[in-house]
Amino acid sequence: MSALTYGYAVWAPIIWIIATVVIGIMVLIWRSRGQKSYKKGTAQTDIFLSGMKVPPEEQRHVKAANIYWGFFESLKGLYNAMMKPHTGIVNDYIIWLVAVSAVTILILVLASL
Amino acid sequence: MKRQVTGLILLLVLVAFLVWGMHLTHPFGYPGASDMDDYMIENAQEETGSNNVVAAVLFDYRLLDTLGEATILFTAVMGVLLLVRASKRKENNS
Amino acid sequence: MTEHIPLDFPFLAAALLMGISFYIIIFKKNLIKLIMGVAMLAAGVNLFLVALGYRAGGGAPIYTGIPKETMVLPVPQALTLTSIVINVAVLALMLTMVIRIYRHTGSLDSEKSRKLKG
Amino acid sequence: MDSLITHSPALIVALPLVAAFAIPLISRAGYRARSTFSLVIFGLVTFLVAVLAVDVHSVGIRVYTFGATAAELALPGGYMVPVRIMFQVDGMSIFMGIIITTVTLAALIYSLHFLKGQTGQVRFYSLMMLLYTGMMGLAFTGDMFNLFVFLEIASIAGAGLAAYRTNMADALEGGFKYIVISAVSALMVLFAIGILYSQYNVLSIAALANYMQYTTLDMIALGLLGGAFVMKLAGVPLHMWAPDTYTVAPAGTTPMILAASYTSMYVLYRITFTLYGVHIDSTAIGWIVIVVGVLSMFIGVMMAVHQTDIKRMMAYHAISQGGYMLLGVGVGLAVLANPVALASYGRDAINGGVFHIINHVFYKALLFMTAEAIFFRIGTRDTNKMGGLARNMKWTAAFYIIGALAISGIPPLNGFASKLLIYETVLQFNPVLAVIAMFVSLVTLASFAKVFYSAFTGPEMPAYREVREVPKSMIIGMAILAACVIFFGIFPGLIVDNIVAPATEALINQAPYINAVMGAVP
Amino acid sequence: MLSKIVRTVTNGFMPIIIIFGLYIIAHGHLTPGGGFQGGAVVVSGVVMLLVAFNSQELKKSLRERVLSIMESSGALIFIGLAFAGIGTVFAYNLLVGSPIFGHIPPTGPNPGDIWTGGVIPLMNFAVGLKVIAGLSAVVLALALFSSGEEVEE
Repeated sequence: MSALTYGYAVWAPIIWIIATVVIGIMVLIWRSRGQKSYKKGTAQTDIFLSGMKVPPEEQRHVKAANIYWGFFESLKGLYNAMMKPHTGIVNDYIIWLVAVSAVTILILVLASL
Repeated sequence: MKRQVTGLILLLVLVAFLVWGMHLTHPFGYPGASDMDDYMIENAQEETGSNNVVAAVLFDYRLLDTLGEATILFTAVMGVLLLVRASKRKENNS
Repeated sequence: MTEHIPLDFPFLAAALLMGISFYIIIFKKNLIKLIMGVAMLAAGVNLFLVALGYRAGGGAPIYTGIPKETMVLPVPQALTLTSIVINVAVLALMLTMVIRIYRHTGSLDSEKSRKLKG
Repeated sequence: MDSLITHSPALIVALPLVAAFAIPLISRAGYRARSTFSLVIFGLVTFLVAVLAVDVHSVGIRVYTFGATAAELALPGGYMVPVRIMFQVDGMSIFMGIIITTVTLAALIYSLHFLKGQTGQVRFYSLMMLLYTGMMGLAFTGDMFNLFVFLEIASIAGAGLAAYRTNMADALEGGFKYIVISAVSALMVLFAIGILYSQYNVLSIAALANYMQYTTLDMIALGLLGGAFVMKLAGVPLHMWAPDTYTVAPAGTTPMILAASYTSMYVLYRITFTLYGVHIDSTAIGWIVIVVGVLSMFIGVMMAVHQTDIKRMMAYHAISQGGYMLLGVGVGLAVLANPVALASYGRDAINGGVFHIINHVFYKALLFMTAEAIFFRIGTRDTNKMGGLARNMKWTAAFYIIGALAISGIPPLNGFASKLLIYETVLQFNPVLAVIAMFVSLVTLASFAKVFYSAFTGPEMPAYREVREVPKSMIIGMAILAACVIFFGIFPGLIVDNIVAPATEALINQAPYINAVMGAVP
Repeated sequence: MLSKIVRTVTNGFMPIIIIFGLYIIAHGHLTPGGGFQGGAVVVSGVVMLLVAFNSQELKKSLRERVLSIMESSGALIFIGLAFAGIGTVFAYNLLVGSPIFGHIPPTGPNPGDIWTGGVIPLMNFAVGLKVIAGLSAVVLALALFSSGEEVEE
């Protein structure tokens, strides 16, 4: 009923959910049998910033602009090339519209020959 | 600048296609098929009782278009009055 | 066919009008001129539509006066009437927005008055 | 009841119109009267849509001729061409109708409270009703010029709503860009309609498809229509207006403008499959659609990771998800002429592409609503300024998680079901495209995790200590969509068999659409 | 606020313009014209008033509320006339052959009879009312807005 059959395979979410729950319970059981070696409230749980003073909580939050910094750094060339057309000028949008229409008509007429 | 030159070239391509298409249409003043319009010209008086066939088309045969036309006018008036209104609560311009 | 070529002038005029207005919309950075370009585009399309229905030597399709043999096609006239009113509405809204944009940014240049990009 | 079903296509479009005209008068009785009136009318319309959907799925395509002596009388008295405007409701139309109605209902409930203390509420509600009317007309109409009229209604109402925050310059810029591109594309559509009319002297889609010969003029018309509607559905490289407009549109209306672009996608499918149908070189057109889809997926998602404005990021994701739909349907279109491939995977590809429309509209509307909820409370969309919001906005955070997991294709939410169909079928068509699709899904998850980390988690920002949860009506509006997302994820087979398969059948097989009107030709 | 001569001439011409617009609206089913055209003619008179007097003067006589009510009622009459035919089909012209505007004109060219057309003349009037109110509201709002003051609710 709920299964999604396509071509040659089946996707049954209910079975998937049951399996996930069972596996999760097994993982939790296995985890509960481990041993806790650290003690709360001691120096074990403090932040160690190589001896430097730890900043207050508000400044510890990583801003969105800093996340995936390396990703953007390595793809700088792609992003420069991709930012160039995104000028945000309304005239350029119409340039693209005219261009796409002309190319489409060209392809259609050539394909029909 | 390069983008605009490309745009100009493709614009010329589009205009060339449009002019060619205009040449391919039926000659001006001699429409090809005219079944729908002939039906309207024939039966407008009996069906709608209106001498003006254009009015019959606007308000009987294609009334939904005229209704949409009036709706668009209403929409534009609503939009204009919405845009020229005084906004009480100021939001910071992010 | 050849004797009809000069008669095709309204269609060619419509196509050229559309081309000119596309040029204006693409290359004129002034927002008011851009709106003029849109209006010209609408004029070109309306000219094409109303030229479609013309019968050589025909008159307005109104029985108050002429017989039905010499009537032009009524539907293109109705379509043109509708699209004229639609374009009036669009232009009114565009002009209002441009006035507001000018109030905010003090510029009518589509490049200078731009805040959203990227 | 029977006559109600007969007249429901007209009533579904006319009742919101009456509401839109009457709201300026009703509003003189106050805020409560207006809200009640809008909700009552819209509940009635929702009921009519449900009734019509059941009827169309059981009986088949339904024709409604305006102004004729009988609703089913498409051809006047045995004449050879239809002369009146017709609505033709088949599986695909009612599929779009269900999407639009659900989203608009959620948006209407969501918008009840956020307008408090703002001016222009009367016109806001009126424009919402008009936007709904335009979209439903686009979905139901069977007449080319009428399609243009409804396209303009939807465009103007959407632009007016997008520029609602007139005290912010970028809001006006977004609205202005939307109306400029809408006006230009609508005029190109009108020119194409004129070309078609000049050849066949009919305006009904079914009659045009019946007489279609695919001359050079038809190719030019198809090119103009394709460019215009790809612009309206924000496919790369015509997508650049979408982030600007989606970002600035006020709460509740962004999902509706999103639904409007997917209604344009429906019109593109209708033109390609039904109007041109068997005449076109389906492989060439299919590959054009596939290329646009892959470009949209890749560029949309790569631009989205880069954004810091939360709604702008979601808008670029909307473009990227639109690419999935185009990819699925494009694969089906490319193999349309090949019955074996169509039977083995083409039909499933179209199923996936069509199923992704409803899934995407629901979870993306949910995400836009959460973003608007954040903006409603803290007054900024910049993710750099956010942090620790989950402490005070628990419901919003939960809904954001649901939407983010759904858009990333995490089972068992609905995004996974449709993406699975697209992966599996595209894999058989061309493995490279499938790999690209999976990579795009991965980057999607990454970018949403980024926003979730920077906005909701982390230490409590001193500026947002007093931030409260959003009002109840906004939570209800989001909850409706979240429930749909989860339900569609757990019962995908139900949805695909009952709603999506008729839509796919209506797309692939154009004969019933034509015969419903031209079947009685003497 | 232009000179006294201009204002006097405008006041003299205004009734003529209104009557001409109403004539175009009323004969929409017999002669070229109709609701939109006649309404546009009347609104051109309003624009003339706007030029002669300034917008603040005109605001006293033309109220935002009145125009909005006029427009909504015009639209409601229009769609109501379309709804009236739903006994048969939505937008059915049910007044042809009825005592109201119900005469059937003789086939072929004829001088024309004002009492024909079914719902068409009534719809012309509704559209005319709507166009007059709507376009006047737009023109007035834009004039007031560009003259500095923002229009209140």
